[in-house]
Amino acid sequence: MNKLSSSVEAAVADIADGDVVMIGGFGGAGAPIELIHALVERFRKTGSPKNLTVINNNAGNGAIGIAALLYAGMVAKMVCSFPRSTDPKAFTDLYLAGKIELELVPQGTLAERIRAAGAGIPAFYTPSSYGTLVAEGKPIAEFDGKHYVQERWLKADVALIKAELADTKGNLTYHMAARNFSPLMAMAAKVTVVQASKVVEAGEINPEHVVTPGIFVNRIVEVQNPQQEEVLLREGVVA
Amino acid sequence: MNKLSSSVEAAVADIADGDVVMIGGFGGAGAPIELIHALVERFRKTGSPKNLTVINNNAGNGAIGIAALLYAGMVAKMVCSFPRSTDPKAFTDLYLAGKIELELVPQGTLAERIRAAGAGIPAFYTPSSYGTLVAEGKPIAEFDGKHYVQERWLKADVALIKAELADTKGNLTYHMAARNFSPLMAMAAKVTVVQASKVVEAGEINPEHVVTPGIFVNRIVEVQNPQQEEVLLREGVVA
Amino acid sequence: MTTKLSNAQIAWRAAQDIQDGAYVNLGIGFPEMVAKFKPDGREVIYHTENGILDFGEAPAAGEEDWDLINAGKKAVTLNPGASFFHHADSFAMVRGGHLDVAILGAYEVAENGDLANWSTGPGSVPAVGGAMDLVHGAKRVCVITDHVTKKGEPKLVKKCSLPLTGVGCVTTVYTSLAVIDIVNSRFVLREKLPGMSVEELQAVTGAELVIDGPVKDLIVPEV
Amino acid sequence: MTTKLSNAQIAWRAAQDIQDGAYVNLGIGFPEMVAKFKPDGREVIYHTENGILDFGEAPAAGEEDWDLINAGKKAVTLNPGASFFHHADSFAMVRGGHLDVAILGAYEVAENGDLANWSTGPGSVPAVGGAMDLVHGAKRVCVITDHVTKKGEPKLVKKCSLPLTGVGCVTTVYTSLAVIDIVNSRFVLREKLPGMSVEELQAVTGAELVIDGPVKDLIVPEV
Repeated sequence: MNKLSSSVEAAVADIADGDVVMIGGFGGAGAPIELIHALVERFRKTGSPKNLTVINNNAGNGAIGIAALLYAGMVAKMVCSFPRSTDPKAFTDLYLAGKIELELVPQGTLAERIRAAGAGIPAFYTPSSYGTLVAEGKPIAEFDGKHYVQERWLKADVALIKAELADTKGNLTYHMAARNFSPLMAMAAKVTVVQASKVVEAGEINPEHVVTPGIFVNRIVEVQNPQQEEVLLREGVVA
Repeated sequence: MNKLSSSVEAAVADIADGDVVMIGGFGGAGAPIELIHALVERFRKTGSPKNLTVINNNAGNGAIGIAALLYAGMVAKMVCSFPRSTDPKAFTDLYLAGKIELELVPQGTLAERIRAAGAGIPAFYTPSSYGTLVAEGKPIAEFDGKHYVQERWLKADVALIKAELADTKGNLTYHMAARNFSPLMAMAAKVTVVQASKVVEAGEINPEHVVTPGIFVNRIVEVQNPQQEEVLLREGVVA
Repeated sequence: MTTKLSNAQIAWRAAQDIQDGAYVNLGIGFPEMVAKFKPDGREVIYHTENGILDFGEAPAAGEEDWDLINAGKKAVTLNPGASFFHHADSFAMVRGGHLDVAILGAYEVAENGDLANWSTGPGSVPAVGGAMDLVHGAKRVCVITDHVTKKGEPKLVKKCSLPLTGVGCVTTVYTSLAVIDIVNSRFVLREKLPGMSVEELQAVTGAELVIDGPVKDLIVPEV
Repeated sequence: MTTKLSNAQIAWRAAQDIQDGAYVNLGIGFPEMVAKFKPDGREVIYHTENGILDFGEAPAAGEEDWDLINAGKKAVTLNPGASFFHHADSFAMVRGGHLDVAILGAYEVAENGDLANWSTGPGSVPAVGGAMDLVHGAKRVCVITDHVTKKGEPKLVKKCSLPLTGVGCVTTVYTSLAVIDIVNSRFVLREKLPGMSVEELQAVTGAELVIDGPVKDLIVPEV
């Protein structure tokens, strides 16, 4: 068993046109910038992958990370809860021009749909969005006198996530609140690709402290001192 | 905010007749023996609480812990996946005599129903038990060409669980595989009562290592060097 | 004589009703201001959707860790006893009824508790975030808002005209003029500015104000 | 000439098909024996329902930590790279299709893949544990079993007579006489004991054995 990739380029080399790609992070916290930029570089060199569906809480900020994917024209559809940011131009322009599809999902429903996919739960009921535009067309059911909306699992071909530590078997920890959606996305994708700030030997992470067990991780690449989206933004970096 | 109880007796003093009680643990791992035995002692002195519904993976072993509740005659119904053990006499005799009700739930469905209660999900679909006796009478639905059983959340009035560390705000860690159902039960009960091997000040548990956040914990009592069900069983102890 | 409360004063008033030991989520923007006015001696534990319980104030400039942010993507610090968790657990706390109070802004609140606070209608990029979850589950769902729009139109209405965030979900509204509970699909007036009559308040409110019990003076210090 | 495989030999045979790097759940009892026969050089990661990945062998007597047990409540040890998780995450691994192989015992297996392995019918205390979850989700759901009951009746049947554990869930059956895949609701014979004819095997099998491709000799060392 060897889950280690030699480079970020190798780690994202088989993502295909039309793939559904989950990308960890909430704003800049936990955003796997190096993996995303490797994907953008690949597209610039080869024209692929394109027509991606990208799942993230947000829809990019500035001109880096997910915004760079958008500016490159690689994304056909965004699934997110909050396509706004301090500089949302990349998404806004595409959206208002009708050049990108948006599936707007309430944040808690987004998290739960991703978890459901990872947990083999094809559908569940939530009170969230009942009676709103977001629930239009979805089945409604009543339990104990209250109305709920049926929501479906949300799966992906690939998840790109950022961890603090990874051991060689794929066990992960996260820094502070950088975990957010990543442990869920790792469960919900066919292939989970992780950039870790440090790769350690199996056994070096306390089994009680593992947040994402290795069974959910397929590929690991070490990216020491990773870039932080918020810092890049403040520096005005363009990918 | 003060979540500390002065004793195990005080911690379980308000559990009432007819309450639904979740009890953490899988076999002996994580079984909150001192809390359970405090409940048995209270019943012996006062005749209450009785007619309890107890939710646990198992249905007691030997004459201690949940088996002691059963022998004392405090339990009207068990909800569990596996009412067998090395010495299941307490439950078996009651069951075969028709003196206790059993709701048999597949283990994964039991865990998910408890989590659903904690997460505000009134119902979900699982492939587990489709086409079996266990699914009889439950709604069936088809998703993507496969059949699933609709299961409902499972709530409780009280959860009794065992932790390794608790801080004064109720954040918990667990020893080894003792966590099993406990983090879920803590979410699903109106009142969660914790016996912790050690109570520490808030801030002494690394926020990245917290397994159960304090929001899910109402009452904490320190029980140093807690008894271990499996050891008591091997010593033939009767509660 | 105060003619209306400032935003800070509305936030102050809402903060007084948050009990010791409460778990609270403050929406992005204006509601964040409520934290400033926590009464001394009370311990309040703040939840943020992106997976932190018990975060504290903003760090000094230059001290930010951008993996330690709140739902508004602002840098925060941790209080002793903080914890991290993933998004599904975070919204389990929300949807599962574990929060004591959620405080949100509003475009409109209807007398039956309907809330509109996420969309001003077509033409812009829609964005909902965690609002549709937050309105379900918290034991008290409070709105803080000016009593009327900038144009002077009522924000408390019989029926919302904008897209809903949630149905029948608001329990209390703290406005620039009054404190109003929603009980059995009616606006029940609890407090009003002392210089204002019920009739004057009714005139800027889009649905009937019910009097059920004493109406106290809404008295807020300069803050 | 071997007339039937011992349980250890059946377990040995099943172990040969577990690939390097596989995540595997072994049912309580007989299936646990499969771990003993892992081929050298392969790394197999064992999952147990109660919340451990990558546990190892039993500890020495007296060295047990009774918070470190498997689903059969037996004390285990940890391999480097082990992890703990709660029961909902554990069954997310199961139901979510993350396990490569689950190996279970059986009372009966039907040609369409139905499995009966949890109840011998009324009169006893019913107990299902994790079996109804394990039969869903693992990429390969394998049964290891004697080919016939103690009375000599077929355990591989057209239709199960006992209460089902799961519908159409079994992918491969390793018996004391043969290795059989279930493909399109038929028993497809892959291997049989070399001393036995297909006709002899058919005579102790309760549903048709389909020949589709080569039938290899089932050759297992003394173990």
